[in-house]
Amino acid sequence: MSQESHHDHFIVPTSVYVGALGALLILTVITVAIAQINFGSFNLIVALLVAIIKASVVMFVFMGLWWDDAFNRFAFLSSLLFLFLFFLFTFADVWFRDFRSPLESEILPIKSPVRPAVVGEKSSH
Amino acid sequence: MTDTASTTNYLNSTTGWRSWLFTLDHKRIGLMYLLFIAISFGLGGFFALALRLELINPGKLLFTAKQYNQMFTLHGAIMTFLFIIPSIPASLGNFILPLQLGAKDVAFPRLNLASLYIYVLGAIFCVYSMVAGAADTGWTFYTPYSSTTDTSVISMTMGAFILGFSSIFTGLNFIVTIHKLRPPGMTWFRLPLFVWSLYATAIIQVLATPVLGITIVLLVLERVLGVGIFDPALGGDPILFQHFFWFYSHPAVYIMILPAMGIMSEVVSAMASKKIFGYRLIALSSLAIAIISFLVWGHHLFVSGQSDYAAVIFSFLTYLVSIPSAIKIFNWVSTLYRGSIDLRAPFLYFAAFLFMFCVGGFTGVMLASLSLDVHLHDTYFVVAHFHYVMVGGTTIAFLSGLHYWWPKMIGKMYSEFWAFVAWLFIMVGFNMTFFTQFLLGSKGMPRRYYNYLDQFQPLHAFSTSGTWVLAIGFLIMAFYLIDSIMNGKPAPANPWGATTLEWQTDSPPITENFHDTPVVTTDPYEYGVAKS
Amino acid sequence: MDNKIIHESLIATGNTWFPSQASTFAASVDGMFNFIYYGSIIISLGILVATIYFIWKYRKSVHAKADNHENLTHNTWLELSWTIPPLILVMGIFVVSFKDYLHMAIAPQQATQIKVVGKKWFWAFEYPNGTKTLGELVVPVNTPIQLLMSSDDVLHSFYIPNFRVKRDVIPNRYTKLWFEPTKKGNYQIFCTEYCGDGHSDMLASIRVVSMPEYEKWLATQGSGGDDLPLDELGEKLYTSKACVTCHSIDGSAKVGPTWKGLFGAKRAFVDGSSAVADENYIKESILIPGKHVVVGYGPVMPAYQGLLSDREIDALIEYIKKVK
Amino acid sequence: MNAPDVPIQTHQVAHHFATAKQEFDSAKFGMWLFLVTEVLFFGALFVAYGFLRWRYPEMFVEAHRILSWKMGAFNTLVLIVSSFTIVMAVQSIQRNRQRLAQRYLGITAALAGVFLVVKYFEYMDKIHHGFLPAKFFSGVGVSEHLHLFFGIYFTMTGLHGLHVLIGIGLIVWLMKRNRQGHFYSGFFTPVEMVGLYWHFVDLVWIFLFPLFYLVG
Repeated sequence: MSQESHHDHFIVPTSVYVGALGALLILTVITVAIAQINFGSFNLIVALLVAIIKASVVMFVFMGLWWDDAFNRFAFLSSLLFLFLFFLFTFADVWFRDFRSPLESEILPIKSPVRPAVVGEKSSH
Repeated sequence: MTDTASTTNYLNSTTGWRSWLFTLDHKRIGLMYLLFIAISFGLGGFFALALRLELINPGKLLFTAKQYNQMFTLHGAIMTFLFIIPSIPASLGNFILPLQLGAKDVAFPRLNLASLYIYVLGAIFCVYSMVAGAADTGWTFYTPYSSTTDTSVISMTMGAFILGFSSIFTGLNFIVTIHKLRPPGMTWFRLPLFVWSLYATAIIQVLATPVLGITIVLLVLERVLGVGIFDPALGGDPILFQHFFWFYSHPAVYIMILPAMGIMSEVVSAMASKKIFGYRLIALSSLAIAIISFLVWGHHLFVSGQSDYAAVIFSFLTYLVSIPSAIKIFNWVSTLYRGSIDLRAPFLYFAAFLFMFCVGGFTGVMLASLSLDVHLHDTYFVVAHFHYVMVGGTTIAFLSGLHYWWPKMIGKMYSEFWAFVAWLFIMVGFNMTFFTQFLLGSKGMPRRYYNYLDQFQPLHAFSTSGTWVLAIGFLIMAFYLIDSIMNGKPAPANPWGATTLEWQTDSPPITENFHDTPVVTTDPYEYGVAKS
Repeated sequence: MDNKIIHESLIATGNTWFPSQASTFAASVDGMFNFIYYGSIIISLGILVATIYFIWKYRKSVHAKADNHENLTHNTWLELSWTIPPLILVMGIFVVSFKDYLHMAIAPQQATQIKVVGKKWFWAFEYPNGTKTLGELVVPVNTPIQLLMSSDDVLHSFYIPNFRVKRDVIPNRYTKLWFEPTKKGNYQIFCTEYCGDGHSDMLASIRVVSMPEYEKWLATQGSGGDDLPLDELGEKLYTSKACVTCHSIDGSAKVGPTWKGLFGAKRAFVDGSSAVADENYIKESILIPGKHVVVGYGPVMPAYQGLLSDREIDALIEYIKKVK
Repeated sequence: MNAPDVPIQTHQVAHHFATAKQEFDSAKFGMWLFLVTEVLFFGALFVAYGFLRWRYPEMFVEAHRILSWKMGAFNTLVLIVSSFTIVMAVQSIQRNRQRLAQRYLGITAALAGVFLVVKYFEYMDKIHHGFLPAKFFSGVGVSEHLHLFFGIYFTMTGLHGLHVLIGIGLIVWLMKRNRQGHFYSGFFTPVEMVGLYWHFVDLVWIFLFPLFYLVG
């Protein structure tokens, strides 16, 4: 195999990679900053949204999915689809599980290794 | 067409044990897989015989309850992870896939060899578990029993974990091979149906097996560190374990049956000298089964305490998955119409498959029924059902494929007479053993019982006697196949007059598979056109 | 099996496939089975007959050349004909069994609630008035009963074949099961979720009686067995309180040590200590079994504290004394 | 195209491939499929995480305060930069800049090392306070389910850390082969593969960081 007959790879310009790096760093700062403010359950959604954007940048730019074979893209993204299905169907059970009984709490106290932090405990001696 | 058998082939091109242990040839790797799989089958079969012997009457005969529990666990784990999951893909698939494709090897030969050694390593873990206080959890490893029992659960599950990687690598290798190594002219709809089925299987192997891996990691960490996700005593949830386990293990059932269906498509077409009926529908139904199979796992949990909404969704999807399987059966039968049917061993096993898979399939329809499953769940009815699918389906198809490709793999013909005798024993023995268990189950006999009510004794005894007939059948087969290696007549390149590419080369093939890279110009089953 | 209560035989009653029907669910479950069963026999016979006919008609010796005409290898309408009707059929099965399942899942409001606890390896029942039984569930006929079930250790599953009901029993949460018995008699209860060495002996019985009998029984429970001498009561308790699952009286070792010759014998414990088995030792072993575990056995016995009355403990001690 | 920086050893295409392109495409496709298995491997853990979080939301609020978000954020930056350096290493090889690539690989390995060191200090702190999975848990807390958080925390970050460790090994192996002149514009399959693997490790952390350190 001669050196010249190498395959026709598209070489991504450095500027694109630098841009992606900048975006990722900024997004990290944003996600940390937002987390300091309490939006309640909204926090989780924002954090996940930012994480998904960051992940997309890594996947499409750094991992080169943008320029890659369509089928590679399909294969990798379909794994996310199956993961989503796994999540969805498991939670189809977890979310809708029984009409929990009011007696439930008395069934079995769990064997918790956590030492209880009671207010005033520190001042007890 | 090279009918003149060349003297060098993949078996004798190089010699010495190192040439086998370090080979990268997919054919040698396939053959070694076959050997290990046969040994595993023998071991698992031995446990099966011992279990059935113990069950010949209630109470203790030979083993204590604990020993019995350990043996059914070993039987299940060995048969599932060491025999039936790798059986067709890793042995026959490894050997035949590149040949049918017209490729020189699989895409990653070194990964292929690695997957064999990973298999051996996993097997060593399982055998180690056997001598070091075998696990007594059943092959399903349900928590919290598996996280609290004092038997060697860790070594057994680590064995399954390692075997999972072997399976992933085989599947990954096959997908890449099928995508990238097709010769000129081999379009997707010219792929033989066995290749299609291996492709569908490989998708499941790649997508589902990692979840088994992580489930086992969590179980092992549960025992070592007390991670607590599956342990109710720590606030975890045992049903979550069942979701994790069956997300792999239900698709795994299709890892077992899909390649079997592929073999049946090859055999019925070749033995009837007839183009397969409805090629596209069979090919696409394999893919449909692979995809839907991911969404039905909850039918193992109808009485487990999962939410009723989930149960309903899972039941609905389970019914959907039955349709592609039914399509295949009807297409195979139609293929026979106006064919020219050769009643030799591969076809005999095809006929056996057709009957037993129908029984397995229809009882599956019963078990998918939400209300009926409440009564039948975890009884012998389920045991009988999955043995009809796994043994009556997969193993019988495996035997069909083994007889079909044996001349290609070994280069020798086996005794057709003894093959018929063994077939008869296996058919009779299998149905004696397992049909009885349908009756036991619907009458209420729960599974995994060491002891049982006296009234079940006659049926249990009859079932046990069936296992002996079955064992005789397998022993006969072992003898005539081994005998054929030494004394069999040399096989012609194409003993069945089949049209797929593996028959276009010598028996056994040369190391490079083909003398010239084949160029494909027709569909795989063109029996209509004159053959060279 | 040395269970003293005679249950209705599962094999001898009912039809070929099922034990007799004893709850309101049984008829529809059996009906679903029969529908699929006869349907599959018809379809299988069709496949079988076609296959055998083709094999015979087109065997190689009489039909040497296959007919590979174009329209014999593909036919869209034919293929649709065996795709669409089966789909409709299974959807029908799905809808009917879905309805039955919902019926099983949702208990009537007025159902009598009985608590069930599964432990390795017996079943304990607690009635609304506080009455507790072991290994025997007594219920009135033609009355909806709801079981509120939980486990103390691993997964179990509560199964009454004659009622066609089953539900897993899980530690740390309640699962529910309801049924309405339609026939008086003694029926078998199995554990169907594998739970260890005693799994196959984790049996119990359900006795369906008339409403007046049930009320009378419920009222007299707790004072039951007063008229029996202690050792005879002990013998009865040996089976009814599930001691028999793990302890033999013939000297053979089961999950636990045998009772034969137990009283007065010297016991060596896993912690190295030992003691003579007297009344106090036996009482302690029943109530707090984990305290002194005999060499060669695991700490698997559940604590019976609160499950036995003093008189019942005395009765068991008397019975153990008698087993020599 | 530049001439290579270092004397190179020309790559031989394996016998069962027709062209170098076929070989490269196969390897890359294989790598993507491997990453598919990794997605489901870690993904299942995220499902387990989701379950615990859904079941014990207050416990998660309490537990995430025990973790140091500063260390987590620092590690996030470290991994993002390392992802950039390895992609630059790949690009340098594509442009026949082997020496530059060697430097980028070196930085990547060093950043991975920094990540592990930070992780080590985090772990030590948790171990010191007894915040461990249940069998070794001895920490003080309000929620009785606190041990579950540390069960899943150590499982997920531990497995991720293991992947980082393996990644360091692979990068060192790349550096050794690069020094010997194995990689050039016509053959850089292993560099590309390890690069993809390393980005995946980064990808997992991008989700681990907010889910454990930020949102309680």
